[in-house]
Amino acid sequence: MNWRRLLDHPSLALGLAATLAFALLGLASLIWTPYPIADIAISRRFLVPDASHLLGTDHLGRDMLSLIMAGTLTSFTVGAAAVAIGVGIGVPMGLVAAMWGGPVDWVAMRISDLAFAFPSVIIAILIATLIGPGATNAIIAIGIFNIPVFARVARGGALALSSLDFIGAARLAGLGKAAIAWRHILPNIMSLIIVQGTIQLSLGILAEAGLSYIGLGTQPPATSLGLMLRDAQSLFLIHPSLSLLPGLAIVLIVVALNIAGDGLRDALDPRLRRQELA
Amino acid sequence: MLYLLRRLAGFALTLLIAALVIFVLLDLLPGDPARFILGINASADALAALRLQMGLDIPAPARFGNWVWSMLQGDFGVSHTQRAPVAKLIAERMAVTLPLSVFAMAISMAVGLPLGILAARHRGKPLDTALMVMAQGGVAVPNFWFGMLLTLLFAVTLRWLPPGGFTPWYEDGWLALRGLVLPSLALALPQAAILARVMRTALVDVAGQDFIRTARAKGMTYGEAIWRHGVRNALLPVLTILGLQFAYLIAGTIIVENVFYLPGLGRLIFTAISERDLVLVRSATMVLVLAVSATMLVVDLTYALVDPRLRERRA
Amino acid sequence: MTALVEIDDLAVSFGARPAIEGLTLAIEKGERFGIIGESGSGKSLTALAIAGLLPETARMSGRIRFDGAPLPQDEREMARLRGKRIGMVFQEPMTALNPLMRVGEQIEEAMRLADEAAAPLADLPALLQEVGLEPRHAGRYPHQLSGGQRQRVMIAMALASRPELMIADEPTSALDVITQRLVLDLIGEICQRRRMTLLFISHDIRAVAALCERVAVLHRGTLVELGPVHTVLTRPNQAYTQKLVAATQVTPRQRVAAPKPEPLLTVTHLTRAFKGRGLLHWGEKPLLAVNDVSLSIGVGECLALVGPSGCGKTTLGRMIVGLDSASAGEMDFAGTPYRGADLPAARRADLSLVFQDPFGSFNPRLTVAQSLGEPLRLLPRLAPLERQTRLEEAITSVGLETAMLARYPHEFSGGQRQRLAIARAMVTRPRLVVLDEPVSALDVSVRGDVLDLLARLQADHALTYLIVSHDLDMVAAMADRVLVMEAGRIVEEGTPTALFARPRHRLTQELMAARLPDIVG
Amino acid sequence: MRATKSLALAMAGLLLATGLACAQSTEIRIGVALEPPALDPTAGAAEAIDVVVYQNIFEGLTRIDQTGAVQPGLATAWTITEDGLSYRFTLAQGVTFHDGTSFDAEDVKFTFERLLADDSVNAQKALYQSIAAVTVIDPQTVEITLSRPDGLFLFNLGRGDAVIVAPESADNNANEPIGTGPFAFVQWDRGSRVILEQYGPYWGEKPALTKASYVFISDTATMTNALLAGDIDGTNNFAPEALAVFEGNPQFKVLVGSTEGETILATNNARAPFDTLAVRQAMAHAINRHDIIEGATYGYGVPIGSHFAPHHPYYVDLTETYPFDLDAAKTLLAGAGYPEGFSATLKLPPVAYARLSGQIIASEFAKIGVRLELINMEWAQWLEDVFANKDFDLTIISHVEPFDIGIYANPDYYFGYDNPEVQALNETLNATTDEAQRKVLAQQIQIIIAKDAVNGYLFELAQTGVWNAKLEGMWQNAPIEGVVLHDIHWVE
Repeated sequence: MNWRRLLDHPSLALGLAATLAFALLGLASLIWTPYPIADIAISRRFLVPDASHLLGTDHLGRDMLSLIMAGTLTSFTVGAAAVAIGVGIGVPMGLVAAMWGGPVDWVAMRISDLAFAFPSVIIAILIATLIGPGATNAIIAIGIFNIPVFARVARGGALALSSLDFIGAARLAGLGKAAIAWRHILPNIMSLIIVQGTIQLSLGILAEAGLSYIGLGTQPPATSLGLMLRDAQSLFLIHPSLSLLPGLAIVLIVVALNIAGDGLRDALDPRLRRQELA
Repeated sequence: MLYLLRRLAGFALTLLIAALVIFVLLDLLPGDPARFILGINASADALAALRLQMGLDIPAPARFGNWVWSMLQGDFGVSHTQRAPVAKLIAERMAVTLPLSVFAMAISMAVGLPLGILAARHRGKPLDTALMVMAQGGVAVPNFWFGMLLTLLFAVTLRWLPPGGFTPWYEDGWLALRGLVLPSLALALPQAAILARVMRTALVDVAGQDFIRTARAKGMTYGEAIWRHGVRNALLPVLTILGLQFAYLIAGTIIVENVFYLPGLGRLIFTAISERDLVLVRSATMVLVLAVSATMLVVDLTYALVDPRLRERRA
Repeated sequence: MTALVEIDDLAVSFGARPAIEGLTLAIEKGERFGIIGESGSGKSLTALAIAGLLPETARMSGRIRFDGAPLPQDEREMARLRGKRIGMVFQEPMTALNPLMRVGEQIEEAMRLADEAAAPLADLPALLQEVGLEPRHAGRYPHQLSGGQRQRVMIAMALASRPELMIADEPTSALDVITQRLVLDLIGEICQRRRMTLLFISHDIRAVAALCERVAVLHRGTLVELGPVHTVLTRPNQAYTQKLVAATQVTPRQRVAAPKPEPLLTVTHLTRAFKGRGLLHWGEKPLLAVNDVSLSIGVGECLALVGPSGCGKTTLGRMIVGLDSASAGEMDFAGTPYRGADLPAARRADLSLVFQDPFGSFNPRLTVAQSLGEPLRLLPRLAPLERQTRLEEAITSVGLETAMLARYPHEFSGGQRQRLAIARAMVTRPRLVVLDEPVSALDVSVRGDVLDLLARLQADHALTYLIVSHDLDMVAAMADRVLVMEAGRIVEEGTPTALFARPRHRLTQELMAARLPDIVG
Repeated sequence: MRATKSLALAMAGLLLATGLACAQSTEIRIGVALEPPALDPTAGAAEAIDVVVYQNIFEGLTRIDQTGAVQPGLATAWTITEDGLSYRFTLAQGVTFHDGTSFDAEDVKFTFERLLADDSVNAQKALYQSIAAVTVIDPQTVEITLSRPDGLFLFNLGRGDAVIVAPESADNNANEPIGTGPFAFVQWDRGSRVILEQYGPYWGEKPALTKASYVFISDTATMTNALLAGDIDGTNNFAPEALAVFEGNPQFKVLVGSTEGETILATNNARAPFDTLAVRQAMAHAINRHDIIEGATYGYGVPIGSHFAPHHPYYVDLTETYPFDLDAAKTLLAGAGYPEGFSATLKLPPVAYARLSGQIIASEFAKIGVRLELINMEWAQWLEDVFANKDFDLTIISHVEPFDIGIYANPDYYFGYDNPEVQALNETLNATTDEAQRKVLAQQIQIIIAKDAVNGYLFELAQTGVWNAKLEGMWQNAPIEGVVLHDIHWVE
């Protein structure tokens, strides 16, 4: 894949740039925020934006910009970790299912069905009652929901590839199933996985917001965009900006990710590209 | 027929394993349901009495067996905290959750599919771009957030619809229906946006296929060909998404029920968990899992019904 | 005679890439006109331009007139013109039919679309009969019909409106030899009976020669030669046409050494049954792709396996190289007994396979060196330096340069890729090479080169070949011995000359009858 | 936002105008945050049960009025023997249960025998352990003898845990409560609401309302919307953070009153380092009550310096025992051997005041080197971990039982405070019936526990009700859990 080619797609470039901007904003919070987010000062709560607090302060007198930076990081981390779980377990599962077929495939697909049958909120509720609410809980719940998604993508991609002759050629060259999956199938379904990854990342960020909103996600003193929404929702009529800012941040991040995902699909999917030329 | 049997066997197995997972998870729950019911100052003998009453002294495998066996007979046990048959409690909540999911599904289809078709027919034109930008926004707005905005506009400001709550169907069907409008909309928006995108993609895919060219060669315009031959074929991939969406919808109802204080299944589970009502949580979760799995099953079977190729290969 | 279609200075381009340039030609009323060209020549685009079906991304200039009038600009009017006056048949009948609709409905739809002028229409059964289908076929879905039947449905659909012009774009290239001939004959016969103008597009010169009166030769978007079929094909003016025509004549190669009689590979009572897995499939009858086949290949021999698609020849080939395992029976390769996938690794280097599709046989993410080097794993004792030598040797032996080893597959043309595929098959210095349709996916003009290369390699390295193919001419030119296969069984065997001169089995006779006549000057 | 609000008000005015045309309403819809798990107040601790049924469906022998005083209930009069061990109650006449069965002394006997039985699941069984016997004198008279004097006995009889139930219906009270109160249970749409209707044959003075629904809305924003949209007529306890929406809005009235909820930073006195007095004193100095009350209750809490309700006549103001002073706190910590501070966990139950106070306290404590890890918990888990197993360092909780200073005399109580002096004082207090003496004793205990800094004393929870401006008769204070409907009525 030629990177310059990728950037020929303006929407992809825009989506990636915006995603990157938010990711950097979040990462920056690791080393610097305008104010520490644990710094509570009731005396300066509900300040309107000014030079010292660019986005104002919240109900505990914390700096909104700092909170949004840290919250963005949490949202990304939760989404990305959940994608990592989905990819880490789902992709090998899908590859194994496709390569070995038969009963192995059947078992893998039943496991995947099983994971599908538990909506992430239910998993989150179950886990929250077991180990208590928290970001980890959200990661696991969303991650479990991601597993069958990636398993299916990997399995479908692998099945489509396995009828191609270069897989036969590799078998003739004495490569085992695992080696074929690793050397020949994985690199060729990587684009599918990346595209699905951006989609699941944006869904994960939304799901984290939902879980935090019902109190099952991130817990104070840590913060996430969803938690900020939860904290601010009852104040909406009095201090609307406290919920509009994190809400807007979620919408922008998700839109950026989706645009990037769509762009990636267009740029990476050879079938679409061929259609464009033919 | 064989396909149906095989699919049903897989379905039953999935449910059984799901039941086992739920049971194991919930049996490990930290916390004593008896203490929760009786509260802070309960005496030890009162606690022991309640534990006995709740059957917490029977060994776990036997409890699992009893649970599954009685569920098969339609007996879901009695709730510890609510002192009522679980089957009745779940049935009451289903009267809200089921119509809510179905309405949301119907709205999302009624909005999403035509918009997706419209966008695909005007692919690359401003209308397409505008619709897809809207869809991007729709996907990105958290539904609880959207629900709150809807309430502020339609319930608080305009007072067209109730801000939440639910009148039982038997009391006043019209009021019940009105109560479900805003929550269904809140649930449906992101789903409609997703559907519009999926429908558009599927249709654009189909539009590139040879039989659309054949239809045009027969004398149809592009639009006619898309409408008569494209849409039905494009609905096949959409069907899969619809099945998945139901899972998302159910997850969504749990959150949206909170925003609109609807007495749905999600809130039942939610309160039951915080009250450590093992029997209720177990069975209600099982019902949700059943609902999702059954939808998947129905989608699979519909697929076979719609697509003659599958019907044959799998029959 | 007046022209039905007049094309004047047609140019079609995609972005900056021109696909057709300055094309001018006219198709007379009632004539059968052919366009010949290889992939990318613009022949299909020409047809689509006439029907107003060019892809949206294409830009078109120049004029096209149909029956004296310019093509309507309005989409609906153009669609109605297509519906009433033009019938079209496409290459791939499986994808060209709506998979969710019964074929009868699809034909009726074409009738209704042409019915606006209330012209008396042929009813469906009559139409089906005309294309050689039975009334019961109308109730079937496309996947329930064979390839030939589907193409007949397509033809019926094209005829439904009693069009003046029938455009047939590669209507037979997806069909097997026997069906191909039947469909060609059907098209010719119908055009004659209905006095319909035909625009026939094909890469197969002999099909065009058999069917058309006049022909245009297209190459890379420009018209190379135009004239009566007989003149153009027997006395071509242009070098390109000459090359094309020459490529259709496969010259029998010279045998260097007679094959030795001792067998390299013997196959005894080999059977491969396919059945559904799992308990719930136990009642189903297994499908026997290969059914009790016995054969042997001598050292240095070139054995050909021919038969219609689905006869099991490819499955047999895959078992021989160890990609698939037999359900019953056994094979013996140079003293090693095996059933397929259990072929010992040490023996695998002695066997290799050249795949049919040069596009799918290379992993796009690996360099040529990586792909070619992969089979060398079978020779673990090879020193790194030796490996490099082997690669260079292999790539030069197929006529490519060593510098190409660093490139990726997408940088090569189809013919080059097939050479690379052959190089990969040679890199372990095998004794037996199975060639699965080695040239059928290639353009005619490069087929000859690839066959020559195969013949040279066989001579140089004393190779034994098993060719799996449906192409009788190629087989006649290459093989020492031919096996004819049908429904998993070998039905006839002999030298090409003997077999093709006096076919005894019904299938062999049909195959011979389906051969299109050679172009003779 | 201003535009939305004023538009909302305009629309509200419109609706009100149409409402005026109708006859005077006698119905009310009340929003409550928590749905009761069941409706039997004698078989569960949930406050939410009492909110719906107390004094509405069920009545006890005595009742607590809105000042917290004991008033006659089903017992119209009583006499107490000199030794304080025998109570003779005269029962009201013509009382019937909502199922039509009549009420008499046998029901009283049944109620207490059920409460004290071995298999009783009454959450407050311990409060009634002093009962030795319940004797039916005649259908209108019943005598209860105690094994020891109990100064709070009459108050305890007025609690929801001791309401009188009938043997015919007691087993079904969880789902279909049958009592003697002015309102009868009609239906319970679980997850949604409970509907009550005036009970025609009620023996006492008839209430103004004919119908009442309790609508369960747990979410503050949703509650706000429901109030603004007129979907509910009021709520007894609204989250203080959003009160600003209704203050100054003429359509609504905000009632701020007191509760019995002492909110404390409960400290595990049995666990190091909290077993050291200096450490607890240091923490007491590091508590900034002003900020906590502002941040967690938006100024609606009342500061407390000990475990006692400020509106109670026995109250002593001890808030200045350990004034906010970080330097003093650091010095004390250093003296106790923690110059660098220490780390501890703070387990928080799922209530807003606890979660917010926790964040603020963690931020304050960080300044003296005490690093708190916040652990949020669901109620059941909190009850198990903190309350039952005493596995905690610090927690924040509101003790809502009225006059519950006696918990400091129980060394097995979850915060593990074992002081023989307090135990002795409390025993005397329980056995004392003389008001003046009781006051002295109670104040002594207050001072000791404040000085010992047993727990961090934060604030007394306020009750902040929001009601339609045309409603009258609601309780402003909450001396006991319950939304008593009897006096509520609509006015022009």
